[in-house]
Amino acid sequence: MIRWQLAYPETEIPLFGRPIGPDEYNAFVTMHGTIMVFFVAMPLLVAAMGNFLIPLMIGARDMAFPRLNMMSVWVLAVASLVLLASFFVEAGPAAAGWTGYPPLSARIEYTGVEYGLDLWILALALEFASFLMGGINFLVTPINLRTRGMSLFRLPLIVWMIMGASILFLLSVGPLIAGAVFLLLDRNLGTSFFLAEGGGDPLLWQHLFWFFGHPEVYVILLPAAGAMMEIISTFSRKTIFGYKSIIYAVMIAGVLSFLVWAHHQFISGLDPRLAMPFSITTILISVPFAFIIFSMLATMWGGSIWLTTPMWFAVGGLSVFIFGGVTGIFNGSAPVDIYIHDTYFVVAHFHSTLFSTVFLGGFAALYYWYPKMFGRMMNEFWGKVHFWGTYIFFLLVFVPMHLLGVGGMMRRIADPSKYEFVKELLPMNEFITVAAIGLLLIQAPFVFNFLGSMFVGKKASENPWDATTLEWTTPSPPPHGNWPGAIPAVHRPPYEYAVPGVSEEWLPQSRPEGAAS
Amino acid sequence: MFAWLPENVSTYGGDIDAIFKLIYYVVGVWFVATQVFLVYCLIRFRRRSGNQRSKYLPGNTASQAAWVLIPCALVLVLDLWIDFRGADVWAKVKLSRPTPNLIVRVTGKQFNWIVTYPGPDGKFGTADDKKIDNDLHVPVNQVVRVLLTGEDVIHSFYLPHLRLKQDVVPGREIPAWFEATKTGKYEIPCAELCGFGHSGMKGFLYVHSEADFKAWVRTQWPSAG
Amino acid sequence: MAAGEAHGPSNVIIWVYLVVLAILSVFVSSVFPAPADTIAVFALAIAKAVLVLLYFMHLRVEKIFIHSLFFIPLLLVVVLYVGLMPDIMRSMY
Amino acid sequence: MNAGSASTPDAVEPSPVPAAKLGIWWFLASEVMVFGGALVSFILLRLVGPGWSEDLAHNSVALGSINTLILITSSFTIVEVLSAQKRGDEKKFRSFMGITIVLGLLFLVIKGVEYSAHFSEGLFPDKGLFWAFYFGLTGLHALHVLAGIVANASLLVVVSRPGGFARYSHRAEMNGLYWHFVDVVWIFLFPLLYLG
Ligand code: HEA
Ligand code: HEA
Ligand code: CUA
Ligand SMILES: [Cu+2]
Repeated sequence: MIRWQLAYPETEIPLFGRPIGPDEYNAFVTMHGTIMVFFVAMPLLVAAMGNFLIPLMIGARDMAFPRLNMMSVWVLAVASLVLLASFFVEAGPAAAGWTGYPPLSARIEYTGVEYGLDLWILALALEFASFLMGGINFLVTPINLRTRGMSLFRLPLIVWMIMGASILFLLSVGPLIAGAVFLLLDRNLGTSFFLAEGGGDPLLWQHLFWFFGHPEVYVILLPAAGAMMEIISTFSRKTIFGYKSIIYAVMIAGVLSFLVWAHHQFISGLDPRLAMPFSITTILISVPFAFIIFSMLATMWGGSIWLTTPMWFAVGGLSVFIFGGVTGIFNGSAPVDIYIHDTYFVVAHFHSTLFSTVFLGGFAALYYWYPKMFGRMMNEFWGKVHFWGTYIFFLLVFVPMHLLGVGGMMRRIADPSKYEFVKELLPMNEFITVAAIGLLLIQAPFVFNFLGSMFVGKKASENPWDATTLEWTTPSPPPHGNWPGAIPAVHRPPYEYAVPGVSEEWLPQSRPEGAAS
Repeated sequence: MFAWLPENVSTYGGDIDAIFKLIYYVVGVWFVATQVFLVYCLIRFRRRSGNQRSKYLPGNTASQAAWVLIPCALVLVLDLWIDFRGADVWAKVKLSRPTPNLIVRVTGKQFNWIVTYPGPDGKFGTADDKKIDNDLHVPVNQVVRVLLTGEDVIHSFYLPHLRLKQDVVPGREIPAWFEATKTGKYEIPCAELCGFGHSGMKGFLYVHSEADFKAWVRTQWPSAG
Repeated sequence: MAAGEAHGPSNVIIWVYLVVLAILSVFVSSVFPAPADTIAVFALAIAKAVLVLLYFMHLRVEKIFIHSLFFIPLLLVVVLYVGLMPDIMRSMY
Repeated sequence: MNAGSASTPDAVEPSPVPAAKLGIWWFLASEVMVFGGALVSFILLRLVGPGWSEDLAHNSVALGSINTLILITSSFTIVEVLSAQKRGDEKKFRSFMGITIVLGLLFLVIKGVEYSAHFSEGLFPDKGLFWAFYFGLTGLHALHVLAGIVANASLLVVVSRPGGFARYSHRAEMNGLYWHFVDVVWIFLFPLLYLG
């Protein structure tokens, strides 16, 4: 977040006291990407939501392997420490981009980074180990510990999404683990898996990385999308449109996501005959996503929309995600990517997708389940201020960023003023920087709201949102073992709102048939 | 938005821009349509009174599903359109190898572009080869083939005004080509992170008129006449 | 559970098969001419793997769900191979 | 596993596969991808490479074959552990598990002998791509063997405690699945690194 400052090249940075050197800039960008993707998005969206929600939503006392779960949390903590430590070793942290392309990352003399990069690899490896353990839990728990009546097609969508994310992760991370081992050997034992001099191949890493990398972005997307679905359904007071079809659409997207990885490598020296097949699969992936988005819109159609803070965040996230999704089509078209690859257009694309999922989706989830977690409500007024501030500043930061990309500005450059054709874009850069600072500042109401509401928030009832899924049938916060008495059995699909012929507006999954009217 | 594009000065740049615009309009329409629909729903179906009941639309009958499936089919068709139009342009830029009037080798090295001319004999590795740092001189309206090689890490040979970008990978010799349509001096930045000197690694492309290029050649290889 | 075990050949028999196949592959690799030996050795390796998977890991009696947990990744490995091949084999550059 | 203080056991939807087994298979699925990715890299670079028969000749087919036999045999012994568990035969369980562990250790010792032979010949991972892959792949595999030995040993320990057999012996199946997988990996590494 700090590194954005470099819109003012070579000037002193407030609070930092001196200009950032180019090597430090590279390190900041690398660490920003790594931390955001692997240490904010994944733990928040996959691990935290998975651990908290899965048992509550499927009606289980705990995860299937509680001990494995604890282990994964601890390994994650160690991984974070390792990454943090890399800031303090000599010659600084990793500076080869979050994608760590060799040969740059494979030899100390190319970056000047010493142990920082080894620690970076180690941190990632530990992180992967942690999520392997977590992922197994997220898969086995919903398969094996569902309460009576909770058939697979009665699971709330977010549980499906977390399972989907776990499958994608488990099946894609392997090659990168192998690649990370090779990279460590390259750095420390002088091998040359990724160095052309020794018979290796730099492109090999890119393939191994992106074979994981693309499924990985959907690992981040799916849980957030699931949260949005829950919230949109609840606050539209309407059942999800096409519940089963959405699950199938996600499966199709999941399968396709293994067949698109080279779209990150169109101009990387990839065999050019491969580009078009990958381009086609990439663009085709818009069909299942379009399906999901249209289903969300259809869910809102004819609803009775209750505009709470979580709903605003979910809808805002959906809106921004559409934006990020359609800009992905530009990248996905191989000829257009010739021009926009490695420009700010790509940076803007992935912030639109990542920000909408990680932050907007994440905030939506936080505001929605906060009462369940802490037993108190968050302040609605400040929540709305936070939403509108975040949403507007987000647009101010990242919409103009597309224009920078169209102007041809490259990413990962420490000093844009060095190029004539980029120089013209400097005023825009300054504007974006100002907006980014605004974006940061507008998080203040959230922080206060989040912390303050723990003490002064209104006490939350069991089910403040009149929602139907199982987590709302236990006291807030849930006691040890999740339900004080017996676990409720399930009698119907999730999201039964405004069912014709039923006088209640909403039917919890746990309410027995007949007990209704 | 397209006003932001740097001026195009290559033969195929226009084709790339055309695909860019095609996608822009196709997805633009969808983008606007979905956003408008979203906002419309928020306004039209906002809960006004406490007991306003929503419709029950599980989307499990054919007539309901059609509302979503038909637009999806449309998206599919548009996707294929984008793909097929794009495939031609891709083939033109990256797959075809028009016979060049000039061949040069450009080597990426932390943090310079080393431009090697084969000299009058047209062969590399002979005595009249000439190495120039960061300056690439080419004639206008002629096909130029650039053989890209790398010595240390990956760089990316980027000609924003010609809509050309190609990574330079050590261990490979990757041919790229272009035909400039306008004389002038253009920048050649490096577009792939290559170390602390990445920002600022750049060269210049000089596109000369036929006569100017001949003159430049004479200054470089006086003996060859 | 134990149901499958009662039928089918006993573990010892499988073990004998495996040992024989292993010895055979070493033998084959030393006598067969160049391309044939590689093919033969890999055919034998696959045979061994299949034996272990089917009998020792009980895939023979498992549900398709478990099967898919093994074969879907295998399929993905093939996808990876195919996607990488043109590049690493440098058929173009 | 069945946490919670509730007095009545919680009713659960029936599942086709026990949790632990499902978990281990998911784990193996991801392991297939790890070794799959590594082997794909190896095979492809091998196919373009200059041919490594000279390097290959440094490997002792005899030692490699012995190790193959050891692993195969240990796979056999660990299935015997499982059938001992099903019969409730505590003694057999322990002795076969012991044999499995010893065989695993033997495998590592032989691997160590091979490594030190290579080192004394000056063959280190940086002596060309073949050796990079050789040490990388066998090293990764050896780590898996080591992990398996640790898992087996700890199972043996907990099972030997009083009452341990009844509580923990069912885990033999998971250990077995993992161990067989490691064996299968070796079945492919052996021809690739010694014979091919
Ligand atoms: C959550 C994260 C996320 C998500 C969901 C996506 C989604 C998509 N991404 Fe993105 N992407 C990233 C994160 C993400 N991406 C990151 C982090 C990078 C950069 C990595 C780096 O280099 O550092 C990246 C880079 C990236 C590239 C490489 C660019 C380059 O380096 O040159 C490409 C290229 O194809 C691409 C494409 C796509 C596509 C086609 C989708 C699709 O899934 C989008 C599908 C959605 C829609 C299309 C919208 C809904 C559809 C409609 C409203 C219907 C109308 C649409 C049509 C008619 C087409 N992405
Ligand atoms: C999840 C992913 C994520 C997120 C959210 C962000 C958020 C932001 N990013 Fe980043 N970014 C990446 C992932 C992400 N980024 C990646 C992967 C790269 C590529 C790296 C590479 O090239 O190697 C990148 C690169 C990147 C660049 C390009 C650098 C370059 O190429 O030279 C820039 C430049 O403007 C940038 C800016 C920003 C800004 C202004 C934000 C702002 O949106 C930030 C706003 C921040 C907040 C609003 C903080 C709010 C949070 C709280 C207040 C705490 C809440 C706490 C709890 C919930 C517990 N990012
Ligand atoms: Cu060279 Cu960046
Ligand atoms: Cu991608």
